[in-house]
Amino acid sequence: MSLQNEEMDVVLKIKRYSPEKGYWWQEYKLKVDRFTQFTEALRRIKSEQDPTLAYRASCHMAVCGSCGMKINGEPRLACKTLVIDMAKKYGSNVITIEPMDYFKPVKDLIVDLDEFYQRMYKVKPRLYPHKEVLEGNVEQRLKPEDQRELWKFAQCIWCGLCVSACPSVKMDPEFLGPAAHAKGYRFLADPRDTITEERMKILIDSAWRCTYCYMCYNVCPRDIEPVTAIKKTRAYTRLAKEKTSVAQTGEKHIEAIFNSLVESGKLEEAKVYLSTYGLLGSIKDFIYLFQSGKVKYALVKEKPVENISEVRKILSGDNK
Amino acid sequence: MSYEDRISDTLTKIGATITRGWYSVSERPERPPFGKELEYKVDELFWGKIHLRNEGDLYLLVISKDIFNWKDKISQLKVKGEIEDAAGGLLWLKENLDNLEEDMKYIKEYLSSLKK
Amino acid sequence: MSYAYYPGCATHGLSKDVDIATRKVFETLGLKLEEVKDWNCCGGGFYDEYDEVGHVALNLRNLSIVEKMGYNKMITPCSVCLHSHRLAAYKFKENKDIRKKVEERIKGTSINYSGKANAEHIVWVLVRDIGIQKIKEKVKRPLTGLRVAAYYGCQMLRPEEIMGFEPAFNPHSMEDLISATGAIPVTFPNARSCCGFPLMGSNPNVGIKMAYNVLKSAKDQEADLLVHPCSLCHLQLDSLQLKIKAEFNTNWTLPAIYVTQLLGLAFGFSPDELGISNLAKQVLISKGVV
Amino acid sequence: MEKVSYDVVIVGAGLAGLMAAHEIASAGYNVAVISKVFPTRSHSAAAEGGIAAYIQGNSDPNDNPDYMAYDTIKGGDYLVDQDAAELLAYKSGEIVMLLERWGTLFNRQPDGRVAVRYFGGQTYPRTRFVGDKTGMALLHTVYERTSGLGSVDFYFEWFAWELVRDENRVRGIIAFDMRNMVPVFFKAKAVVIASGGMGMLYRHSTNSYINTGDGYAMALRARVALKDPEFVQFHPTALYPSDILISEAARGEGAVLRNVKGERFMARYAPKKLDLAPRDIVSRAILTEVKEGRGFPGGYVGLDLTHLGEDYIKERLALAYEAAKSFAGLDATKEMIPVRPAQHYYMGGIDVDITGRNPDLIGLFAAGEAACVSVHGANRLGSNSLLETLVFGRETGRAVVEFLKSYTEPSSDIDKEAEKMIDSAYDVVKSESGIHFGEILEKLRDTMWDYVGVFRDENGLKTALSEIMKLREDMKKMYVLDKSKVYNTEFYNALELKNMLDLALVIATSALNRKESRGAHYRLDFPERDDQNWLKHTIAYLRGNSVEITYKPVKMTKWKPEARVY
Repeated sequence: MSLQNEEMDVVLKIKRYSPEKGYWWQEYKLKVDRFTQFTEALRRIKSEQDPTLAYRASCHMAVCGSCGMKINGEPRLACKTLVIDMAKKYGSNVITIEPMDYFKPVKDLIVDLDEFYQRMYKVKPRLYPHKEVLEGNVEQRLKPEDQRELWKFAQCIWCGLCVSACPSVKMDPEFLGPAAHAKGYRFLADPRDTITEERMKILIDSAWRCTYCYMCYNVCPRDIEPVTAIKKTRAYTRLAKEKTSVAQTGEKHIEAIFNSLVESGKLEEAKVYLSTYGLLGSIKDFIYLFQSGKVKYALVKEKPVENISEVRKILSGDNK
Repeated sequence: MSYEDRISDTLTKIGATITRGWYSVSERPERPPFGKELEYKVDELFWGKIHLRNEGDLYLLVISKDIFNWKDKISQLKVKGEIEDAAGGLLWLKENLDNLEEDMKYIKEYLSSLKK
Repeated sequence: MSYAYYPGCATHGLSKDVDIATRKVFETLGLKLEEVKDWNCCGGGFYDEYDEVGHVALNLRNLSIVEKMGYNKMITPCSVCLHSHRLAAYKFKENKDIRKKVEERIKGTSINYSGKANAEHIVWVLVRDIGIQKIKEKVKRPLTGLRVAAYYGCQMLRPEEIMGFEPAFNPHSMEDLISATGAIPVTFPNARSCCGFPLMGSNPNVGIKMAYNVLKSAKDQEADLLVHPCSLCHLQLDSLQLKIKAEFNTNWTLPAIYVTQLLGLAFGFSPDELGISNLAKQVLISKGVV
Repeated sequence: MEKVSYDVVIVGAGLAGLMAAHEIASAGYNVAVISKVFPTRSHSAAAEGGIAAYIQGNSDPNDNPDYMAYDTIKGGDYLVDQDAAELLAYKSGEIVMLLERWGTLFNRQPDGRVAVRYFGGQTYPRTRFVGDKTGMALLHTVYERTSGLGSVDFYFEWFAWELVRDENRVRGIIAFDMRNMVPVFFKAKAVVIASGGMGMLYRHSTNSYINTGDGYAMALRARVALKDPEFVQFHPTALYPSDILISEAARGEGAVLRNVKGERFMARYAPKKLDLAPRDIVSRAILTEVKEGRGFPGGYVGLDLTHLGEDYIKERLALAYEAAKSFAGLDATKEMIPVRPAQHYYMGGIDVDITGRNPDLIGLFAAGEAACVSVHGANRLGSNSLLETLVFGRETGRAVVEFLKSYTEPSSDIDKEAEKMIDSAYDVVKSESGIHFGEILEKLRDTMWDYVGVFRDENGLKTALSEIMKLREDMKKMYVLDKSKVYNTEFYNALELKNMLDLALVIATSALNRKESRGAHYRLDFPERDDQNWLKHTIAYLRGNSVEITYKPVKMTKWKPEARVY
């Protein structure tokens, strides 16, 4: 156990806001030690320097999700970030703090999260157990490995950081957003739940609207990997009875990828594209490709994997 | 002989009584079972169950009659199975059919020796 | 010095120019690229949604071959291939449930992965192992005056804990490489936003809009060209130039080239030798670079 | 003044408040839940290790609910009302299985049934857990379920300020919408206070920043008594120096405490139970080691997990591992975690019986940490607080439903009274100069930590009282710099400080008054338990600047007090 303390003078440059005054930057100087969390720094500013500074914070141990904000541009929980770490990472003792992006500002670092909560409610975030179970006649079971899998995604603390940073949320009103997908998948995949059909209807179309940029994975303070939940939700498309055109297209695309892999162990985009969008849809884009001078590459045939039988074995999971 | 029968056989061989024969378990009504279980008892020493997964994974639950914490005994326990969980009188081992007999015999001896 | 080289499908397909330029640049730097023997696709960033276990196994097959070839670093020009392999290695190490299933899946195959080998991006190797200084020494034709937007995209950076080369919100490897060529690096707001490629297979209307946003953001900073680190960004940002122009009714384009194409230009290769597209070539001519 | 009417108003949206809300709303009554924060941000989320439960058929076969009640009573140093402990034990299995049915992702045994582990003071293992984020998992489950009923109105980010009462009945509460400072009179037939604890009174606390004891102070100002206010629990293993809780689960899973010499020093203090002795004993042991020079420089000891193995630690003690890494820069799989005691829980609270009913005021109920059902007595056992919130949250909900069935509307009008209460809250905004809340707050936290902490004596407590009185004077000069009406957190911090000073006075006075050592209340000048004179509950009323203390007997059923040896 080697606790090495150190101290540092820092300047916190906080982007403040009030409806009356709009935005302004304000600087606060303070001394921090090795263990000072941003929530503690903010608390000290409020208690010792400027009581008017407004921010949310509660548990200071990264389980309540109150203190989401941008620190040096990174969407983070203030409590889970140490001041000295940020100063070192960016090589400067001047650190900026801003409210989360995307959400409407309310005051200083406080933003309006109602829109976020609405997203969460949309996915019916609760278990719908079997009637016999609810009445207490039957005991449910859950395999420990399933518990581990679900718990990973159930740890969302509703902090809003992933939504604030998600590009698809900003561009596509039909996309539920990363947090809601993690929550949705946690119930979709729970074998104790009974409304799987309905959940697929809510989740699948939206799942195909994620762009896999891994921003949510990166910013999630609980490491719940919303994007992984979205990927796993897409796998349910096969089971869905009704599919929107976005889901259908997506499904064709992934099937084309699978087929290409089985056939050659490699992925031939031109062919995949053709099977996803059909000849008519593709022709137009091939014209653009032609104009860009790329079409010559489309005609190159990559050699398949020699040991294709091994690849097929991996893909099929059949090792007999 | 079926896998299940071989397990029952093993239990009988070490002197266990089967108190409840194989039954299926699932997460909830209307879901296919993910495994099956059998309950046993060995004298006044210990009892428990065998939990057998559809995929073949085999778990052994040992509940000791005498009061102690299995967690404190883990270091001295010489079982072939993998210890999955130990709390109070409850001990879970991940087994395979080849080791089951030997491990149960060992536990029987171990618990008898504690009694002395 | 030699490296295990994993081009990936796109780099051997529609983004073949990435492969061509990369080989030329490494040759100039005196480094050997040994292609991974009988490599297979990484899953293109999608296959894990279809079969998570199969995805890990597929990627471990490549890494296992790399280990057999005697390397620990498998370098790739494609951010998605990079991401896919690193994610697979990470899952195999950290998630015991997945590890168990993968081990089951690869039983009876030639795969034997020790955990030592992992994928690295070409950009990382250029910046960290080879070094900006050595690159500068090879510059024959400084790209003076050319304003080049430094684009990172997503998967080379995120998740930061798994990619790990540079801070995801404050990277500068691309700027460093652009500077090395004598060009002016242009930083722009959408430099770390998604190009939209992964949406092209399901929701192309939004996918293309993302591409437009990236290009527009760079154009607003008066960039002449955009440079990126990914064979799939290449498919999106380079191939869709004219489509974007038509759909968003713009009077501009912002050609996108791969980072080794830019280096290749500075090393004295012609745009044609590097497979640079017509649009980008026109910019280079108009700026007097070639 | 705006007014709204509900059958029931619940203050607090943690586990106790939500559970009560669920019960009342399910019976068809309309309910408003008022909370300073969005429900999942309540302090229940911070509970880590687990929830104790005897589950028939899924417990150690030698165990039974009576042993559980006994452990609770002994753990509480016999200041426990034994009927409450029995109820807690007998309903524990049922409530955990209810939460399981609602979807809580409890850790499992290989057969898919709920797993179990040991916690301090338990004869048999009873703690059910979700990794070491059990509170968070339960809170989310109950909130998700309650919000799905559609019949509960949530007023989150609303600040509850005063109880409104007439001669003998509660008539509702005054609360502010924090976004615009608009006060609203919530008229109600019954009020349930479930506003949680008060850790912010202490310099070192594992509690959330929101835990400022608002509910206790609301009750005190409404002439309602607190029971056993001198009993404050200090958790032995808060991470040094940031006071982040390292769960008792760590010791439950086999971690051991070591001093600077590497000795497993608990052998000296609790030869049998060792590291799993109750919290008051372990806290005193740590501070004794430090005082006698066997602590690490800075004043802490080490919590050693290293022998448990990386996989096990990461799965079952993820939060402890993470906390050590994120907040102290240590790898708990390889090094000891630096820990020291910090305020953690408040055994005292609003005086209620086992139905959650308060005897001073008709229609007033309380549940959870805000209440004192006397189930924890002088020291709470780990894993019993989550259990209490759910069992007594539900019991209270049921009692409220019974109360409503025979409710008759009072004739008197109370609106004018309510209006006055709002005016008094605004004083701090009207003043143009004076003292900021922060100046007073920091002094209060130091005073409570230094003199009303783990070890107490007469001189210290008298010093504390005179300091608290001085701060209460200062408080009259308090003013708020921020005159904005939008999310004026300074205004609410000022109101919180008023609450804290009311409570502090009551705690310190009661601690000075109790001349014995029992559970968490340890008097250096009276180191022994004194059942002859002090086996009784303190009942404390706030009368202006003084505290009036009376007593209530402890309810005994089966268990006679005996020496508390572990």
